[in-house]
Amino acid sequence: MDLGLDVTDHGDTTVLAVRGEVDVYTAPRLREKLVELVSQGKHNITVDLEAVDFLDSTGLGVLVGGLKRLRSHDGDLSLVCTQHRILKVFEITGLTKVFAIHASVDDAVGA
Amino acid sequence: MDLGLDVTDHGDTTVLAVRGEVDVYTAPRLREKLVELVSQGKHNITVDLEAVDFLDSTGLGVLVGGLKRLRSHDGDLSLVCTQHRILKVFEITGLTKVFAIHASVDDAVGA
Amino acid sequence: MVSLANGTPAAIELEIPARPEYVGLARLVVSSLASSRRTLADDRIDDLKLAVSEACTNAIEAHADVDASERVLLRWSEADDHLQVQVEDHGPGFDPRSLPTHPPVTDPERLNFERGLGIPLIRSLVDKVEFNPAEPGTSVRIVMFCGPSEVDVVSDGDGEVPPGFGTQD
Amino acid sequence: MVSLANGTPAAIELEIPARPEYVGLARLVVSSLASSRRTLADDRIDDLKLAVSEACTNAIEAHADVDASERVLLRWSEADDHLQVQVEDHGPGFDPRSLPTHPPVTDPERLNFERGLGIPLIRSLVDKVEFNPAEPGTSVRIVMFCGPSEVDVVSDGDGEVPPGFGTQD
Ligand SMILES: Nc1ncnc2c1ncn2[C@@H]1O[C@H](COP(=O)(O)OP(=O)(O)O)[C@@H](O)[C@H]1O
Ligand SMILES: Nc1ncnc2c1ncn2[C@@H]1O[C@H](COP(=O)(O)OP(=O)(O)O)[C@@H](O)[C@H]1O
Repeated sequence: MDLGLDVTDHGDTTVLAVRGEVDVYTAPRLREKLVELVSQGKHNITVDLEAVDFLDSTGLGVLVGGLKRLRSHDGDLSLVCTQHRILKVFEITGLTKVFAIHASVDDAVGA
Repeated sequence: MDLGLDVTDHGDTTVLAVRGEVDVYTAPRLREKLVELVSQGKHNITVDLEAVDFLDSTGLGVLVGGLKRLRSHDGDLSLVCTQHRILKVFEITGLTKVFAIHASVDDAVGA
Repeated sequence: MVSLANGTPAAIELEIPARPEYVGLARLVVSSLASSRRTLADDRIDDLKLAVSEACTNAIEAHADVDASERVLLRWSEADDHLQVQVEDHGPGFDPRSLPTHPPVTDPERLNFERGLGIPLIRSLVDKVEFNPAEPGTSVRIVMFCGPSEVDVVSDGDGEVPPGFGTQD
Repeated sequence: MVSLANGTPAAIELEIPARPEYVGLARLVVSSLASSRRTLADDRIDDLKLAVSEACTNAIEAHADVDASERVLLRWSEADDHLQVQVEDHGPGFDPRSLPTHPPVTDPERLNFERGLGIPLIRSLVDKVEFNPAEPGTSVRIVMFCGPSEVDVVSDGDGEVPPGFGTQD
């Protein structure tokens, strides 16, 4: 089971496109990548979840941790997600109130 | 697990397109369909295996049984198959010598 | 009341090592079995899959401190009106009634909590869940009634946040 | 010699009812586990999947005459240089050395045999197979060495037909 992690820069914003299943096995790699980006000075990160097939509470925790880390650098972590089954996990945990969730990467980087 | 079975007439030849996995669970439905076609007087049948994901020895047995039944009516049963992993099962059992195997439905009905 | 015996003939068992790389296999088996049940809608299959995945993750994490060569057992069974999945571990056990609650999602303090979403998620996603002590360990019993979902998802916007996710209670 | 103990920690077990509708699940589990093993090529995964499917089919059919509430156990284990799958049933058992041979494929009589291709297929597809009597039943042990296939497929055309498939011997 592979987790795809592709980084592209869009002006001030760094887009991290995640592909595959984010769970207790793969979430550590997502966490490491976020830590790496922050340590490179990337303080505005958009995590693109459009190619994610599965996201569990471990994945949510990593995103919350990433947001906390970025806020402490006066930065932000936003999400791109339109998939119903992934959005649902944010909705029932109330995390739609914590993250800015965009419908596309263009929306996110233009925002 | 569904087995798709679509019948179309091409002149003298009846094409039975099979979709899905042919195994001990689904092969009985393939057998019934072949028996039904023969009882309707369809004596030249081409079984199109291009949309088959899996074929086991039970499936091979049903095709051998169908060929035998059709031969007894002076008919024939040919196959359409280009998928390597399905062809392989015919190859290692020697059944490529028993069935005419075509690369397309056009080839099969024109033959 | 659900009264499905453990030894019911249609039961399927999957036993995996208590290691993170096998949670995906548990999900695959559960979603495959649930899909063959035509009465269960796709989004309910996703709910069950996520809930079972969370239970397996907890079972695996329970062993992480103890013995990673331990095993987790997943037992699937079916009855006319419901599906049941049991996830069993031999970890230290816990008391599901004394779990910490998160601060409200609007409180900046909320960001200090990366964990503790698994059990509230399970409770929201499935029709019934029990956390039973086993000797030793924990047996989580998840039940999904067949037919349409009885739990509505709180939609985005200013709807209420369900209990357990940082409401002040 | 392969010397993998049954109780090896990385073992995964799947227990299914001895019914045809569950063979697909056994295939799904085996191909998922085999795919996570990067050293096994895709066509070798297909070979293993088909071989295990044939063994499960035989195990299920062995129970059909006896008791369809019986169960079939699939046990997966891994070692550095090979994968092993065991398929166990509690059926009547059989002697793999005294199975009937088919007439040659070019003999019209061949068409009278719809069955008997399963075991020859298993033998051709995997690196090693043993049919061991169990008490009661049968335990089929399939081994696949990792790395490239050692068995070449007989190509279409006028190549030789491998033994067990209707050669006159
Ligand atoms: N099977 C289990 N065995 C032991 N403890 C468990 C088990 N499941 C849950 N717990 C305890 O309950 C806590 C909350 O679980 P959960 O809500 O899934 O969040 P998380 O796993 O992220 O901490 C865990 O941290 C753990 O202490
Ligand atoms: N697990 C088993 N238990 C009992 N008998 C078996 C088992 N596997 C195979 N056999 C016997 O060996 C025969 C040949 O098996 P096989 O080559 O797979 O062909 P088929 O299953 O189509 O007959 C079967 O018909 C059965 O009599």
